[in-house]
Amino acid sequence: MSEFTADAPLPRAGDPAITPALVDEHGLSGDEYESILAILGREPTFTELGVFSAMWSEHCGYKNSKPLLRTLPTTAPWVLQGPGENAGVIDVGDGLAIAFKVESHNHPSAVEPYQGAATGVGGILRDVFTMGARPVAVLDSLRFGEIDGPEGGRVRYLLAGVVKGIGDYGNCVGIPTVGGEVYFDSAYEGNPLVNAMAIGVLKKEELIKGVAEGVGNPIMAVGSKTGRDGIHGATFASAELTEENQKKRPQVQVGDPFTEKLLLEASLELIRSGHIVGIQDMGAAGLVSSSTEMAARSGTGVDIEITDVPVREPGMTPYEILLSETQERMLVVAKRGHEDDVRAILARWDLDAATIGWVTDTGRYLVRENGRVVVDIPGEPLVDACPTYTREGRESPEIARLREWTPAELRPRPEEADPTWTLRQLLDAPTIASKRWIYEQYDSTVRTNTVVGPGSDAAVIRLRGTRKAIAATIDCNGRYAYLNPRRGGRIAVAEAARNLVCSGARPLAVTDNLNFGNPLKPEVYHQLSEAVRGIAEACTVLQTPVTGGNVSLYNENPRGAIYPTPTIGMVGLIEDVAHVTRSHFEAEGDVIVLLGGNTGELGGSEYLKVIHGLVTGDAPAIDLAVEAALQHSLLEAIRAGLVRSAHDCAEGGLAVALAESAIGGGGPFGVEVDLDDDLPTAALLFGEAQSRVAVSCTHASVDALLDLMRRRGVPAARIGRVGPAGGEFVVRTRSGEIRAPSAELARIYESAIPRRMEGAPQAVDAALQSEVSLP
Amino acid sequence: MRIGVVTFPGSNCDYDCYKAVQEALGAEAVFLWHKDHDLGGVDAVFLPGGFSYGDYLRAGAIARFSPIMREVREFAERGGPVAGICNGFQILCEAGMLPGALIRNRSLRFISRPVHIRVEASRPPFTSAYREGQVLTIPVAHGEGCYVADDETLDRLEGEGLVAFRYCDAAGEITPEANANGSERNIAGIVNERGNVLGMMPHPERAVDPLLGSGDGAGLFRSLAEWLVTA
Amino acid sequence: MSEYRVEVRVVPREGILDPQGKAVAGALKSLGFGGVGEVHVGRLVTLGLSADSAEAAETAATEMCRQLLANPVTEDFEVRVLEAAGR
Amino acid sequence: MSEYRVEVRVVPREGILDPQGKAVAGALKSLGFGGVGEVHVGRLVTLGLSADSAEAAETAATEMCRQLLANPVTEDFEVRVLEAAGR
Ligand SMILES: Nc1ncnc2c1ncn2[C@@H]1O[C@H](COP(=O)(O)OP(=O)(O)O)[C@@H](O)[C@H]1O
Ligand SMILES: [Mg+2]
Repeated sequence: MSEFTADAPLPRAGDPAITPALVDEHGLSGDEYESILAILGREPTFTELGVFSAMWSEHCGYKNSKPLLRTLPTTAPWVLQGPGENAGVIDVGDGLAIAFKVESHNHPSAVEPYQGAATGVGGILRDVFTMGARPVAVLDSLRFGEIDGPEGGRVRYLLAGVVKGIGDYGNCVGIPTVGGEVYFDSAYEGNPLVNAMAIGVLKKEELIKGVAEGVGNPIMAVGSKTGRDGIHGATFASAELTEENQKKRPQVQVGDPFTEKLLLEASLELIRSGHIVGIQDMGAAGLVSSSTEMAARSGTGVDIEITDVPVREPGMTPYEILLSETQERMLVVAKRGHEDDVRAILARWDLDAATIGWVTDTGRYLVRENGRVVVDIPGEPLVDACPTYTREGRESPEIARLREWTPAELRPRPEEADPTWTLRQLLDAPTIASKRWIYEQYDSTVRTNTVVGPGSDAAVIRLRGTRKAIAATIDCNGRYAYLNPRRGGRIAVAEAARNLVCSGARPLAVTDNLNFGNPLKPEVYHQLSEAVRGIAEACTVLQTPVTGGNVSLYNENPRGAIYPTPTIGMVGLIEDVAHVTRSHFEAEGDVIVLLGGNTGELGGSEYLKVIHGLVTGDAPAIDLAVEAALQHSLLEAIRAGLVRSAHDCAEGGLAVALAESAIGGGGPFGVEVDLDDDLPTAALLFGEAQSRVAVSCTHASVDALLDLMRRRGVPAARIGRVGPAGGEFVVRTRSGEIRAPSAELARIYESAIPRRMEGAPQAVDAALQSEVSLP
Repeated sequence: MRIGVVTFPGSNCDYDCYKAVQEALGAEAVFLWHKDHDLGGVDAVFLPGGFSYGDYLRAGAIARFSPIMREVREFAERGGPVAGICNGFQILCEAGMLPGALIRNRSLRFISRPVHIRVEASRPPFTSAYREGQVLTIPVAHGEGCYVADDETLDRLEGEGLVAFRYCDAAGEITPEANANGSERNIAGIVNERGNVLGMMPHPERAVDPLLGSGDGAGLFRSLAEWLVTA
Repeated sequence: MSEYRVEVRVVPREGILDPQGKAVAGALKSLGFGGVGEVHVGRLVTLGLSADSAEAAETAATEMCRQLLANPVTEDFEVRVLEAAGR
Repeated sequence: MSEYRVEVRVVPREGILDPQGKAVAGALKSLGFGGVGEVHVGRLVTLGLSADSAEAAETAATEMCRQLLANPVTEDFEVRVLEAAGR
């Protein structure tokens, strides 16, 4: 172990002088620079400035969100690892645990959709397997501009590129992508959202953390050689996407899923081998953040010789090596004297490891270049003294005004006289339509554990060797959050949990991805704080603590901020695979029962947007106690074997939910439904009132089901029956009727996205351009 | 009975295959490492799916040079049963152990979905448990599964009954719509003249447990089991 | 109007990771080929194009690269107009 | 021993399906490019190679194509040795 030197680092030849302009370029405010001076007791070197700017960026430092994140519930008896590690971990019994986390790659995907999305998947997979978990599933949550809009061409290119990027990466590594969601709205034009969630399974005793413990233990760099990829990607990801840095085009990171697969197998072998004490992905802000965070977690220091880091390009400076975001790299802290065992395991997978430094007891973050100190920073303040801000929040008056809108102001369109027309429009809307074109590009069955893949309310993955399975979903309606951030946050959590319960699972825990605009704008900070408040409230009532997540701010395009989009990834447990329930009707003659009450709400609905071009009104009301009662009772009914299918009412309301249940599965089935609520037809059919689930059950069990709901105080009404396969889809209200062949509705629903993408030059474009770098 | 499953760098269906051998074939399964120089006395070999060497350059192009492939070739020449699934099929073609090649799907998109395939020849060691004309539901998951070969080769394959499976519709009709990846003559799987080397794009190992949607793939493993006990 | 054969060469931009090139280099070495240095794998697009002049053909092809054939973020391209394809 | 830059062009064999070429042709037309005829998408492999002579380099590269770089069933290849890369 090298001797600790006390002399302060000198600037390197060729380092730019530290000027206010340079500090500013590094995204550090005057005050922040002041605290850097205070921490160091001297002026930082250029390299040190880079280190601070990375560690104190939004991405690593959570400057603007930490105080808000602290308000989230994070504990429960089943939570083994809460926020702060590479991924959250929960106990699912039988000695097994689940590690899961969500990550965003919004800005990289806006610049280079294919590589941006691919490397997003790579990063989140590493976060999971560095916990000692074998990844078993990926989900993706996507937002694009209007596919039919003026930017339609770019949207097609982004959609095709992002989907191929996610697919090529996950497919190659061999992790099934089993679910997700996609929304299209002009609010995301120029700033698409790409959130990826990974789930892994581990034996409880194999849980390992990203720590740098044991003074004198060697620190090893594993995997790909370091290049100049995405230098300042982390700070870039935290800066608004302007025409400027569009042009600047930072070196995009290129994914190598093949190396990732080798890393995955080697890492799991390493962790089981007992030769290492800690392991962490070199993710955003690469070597800097991984090494400092590992040291901070264990209150140690590190002493790194930068010239020992294997590099891909000649002449790389310490600054570049420390901040590079080359993918498929890991930082490993081995047990002293076990370096050769570590190398042996890696060699088996054709991977190299280089010892680049040591764990020290100095608590200092020390980096040398040929022995000469170039960085010397007290580790603790570097990680924890990152200034955090509680910004001023103020709601935009325009949005407050939107909420005052009421359905009474609506002028129905003549075509609406026939609600069948309206339903056709909604089923053809890309946000509602089948996502088959997307998810069929994802291998959803590799690893042979996928009981329910894409196409139902939640994905279900069996746990081999047990009767159990886990269910997972990812959800968020950004339009609700735009109109009413607090409700939007509550609803995102409630819908995710509802999707799990509909699949027969008990919701356990949440990973959240907060996608928002520029927090320095009071109206954006208001959205952020209110949405977090809503999430906290719902997670508390529904007993789904937050075990980790990701914050992506500055999601803006030249026309302003995106919809606030607090994406909620949720994992639940199915006690017995016999309880697995799907969203599709299963047999002719089954009885259709609606759980929950219809309201006249239309605010924020897909109906208003698609039929009237309106984004207005208040988000649907949600009573969390009512939601909880619905979910508990439905799960009870499913476990009692009373339920054949269950599908929550989401975008498009009851009519679309019924159509989706009829179209999927063995159908398309006919449907015969009568609704006698005293409500306007449009609101009744297409309103998006919360806490509703359309279930089907056999004649034999309907009375028991209704009786159970009565005892639990959950509104439940027998509204109709499942018709024959290929039959008519009929839904009657007091004043209107939907009537169409179910096969025709299925055709509309299934062809909506393909007909917009097939042969689109942008799709060919995306398909081609991956050729060079990926299979 | 010992069945070997080869693990190449980038294989990702090797474990699925290993479990299917245990569960559907009821035999001992062993992993064979790509750097190995012997097959450890196995009675049959599976080349599993995945992206060996990242499928860089061409699917299977690099894997065929692995040391283990020399052993696999000799084993096959001695009449030993060898099945290549998905990437395994691509490797067998690249290695010249099966004719033709697998190129990019006509749609240029990766396809992952259950497809219908028709059993074209019921014969040992891999398809004897199926009826000729039987329609199976089995998942595909590939980006380069479009089978191509020159016309003589295709004619010969058909003439000599070496086409094992074809993409078809639910009723067993061979239609263009049912041709998942645009393969010549809807070919989903073929065998060599001796019939002991099989290559197919669909994944029977993903269809051995009805809980996951289909048990139709089990027949392939049962066929092999029967053949091994009688042989 | 005459017929040209245009050739478009698309290669990964300098300094960008080229996993495919890396894999091929490795494979060639393990096949025993000596003296192999850097390897890069790119795309070669050949097209028949009818245009008024070689210049016009080149301009068109360059625009095709911008819009479709090459990725402006990760790739460089080069257009070559070959002798009018005898037809 | 001197350094050569070798360029290997691998193209889909005449008469063999070329889904990418077809798709690109279609895309170019729908982008409004006129006069586009046959389009083929192949691979361009460039490698640094140290050999005794240009001939030796060409022989080696040709062997690389036979063994690895081109698929004999579906692809044709062409090897070009470029001016010794100044090093
Ligand atoms: N990007 C995607 N990737 C994978 N599956 C997706 C994607 N988008 C949607 N899906 C699947 O399509 C189905 C419908 O999605 P969605 O409309 O969001 O359902 P819900 O409204 O019940 O959450 C779900 O099974 C979902 O997993
Ligand atoms: Mg949804």
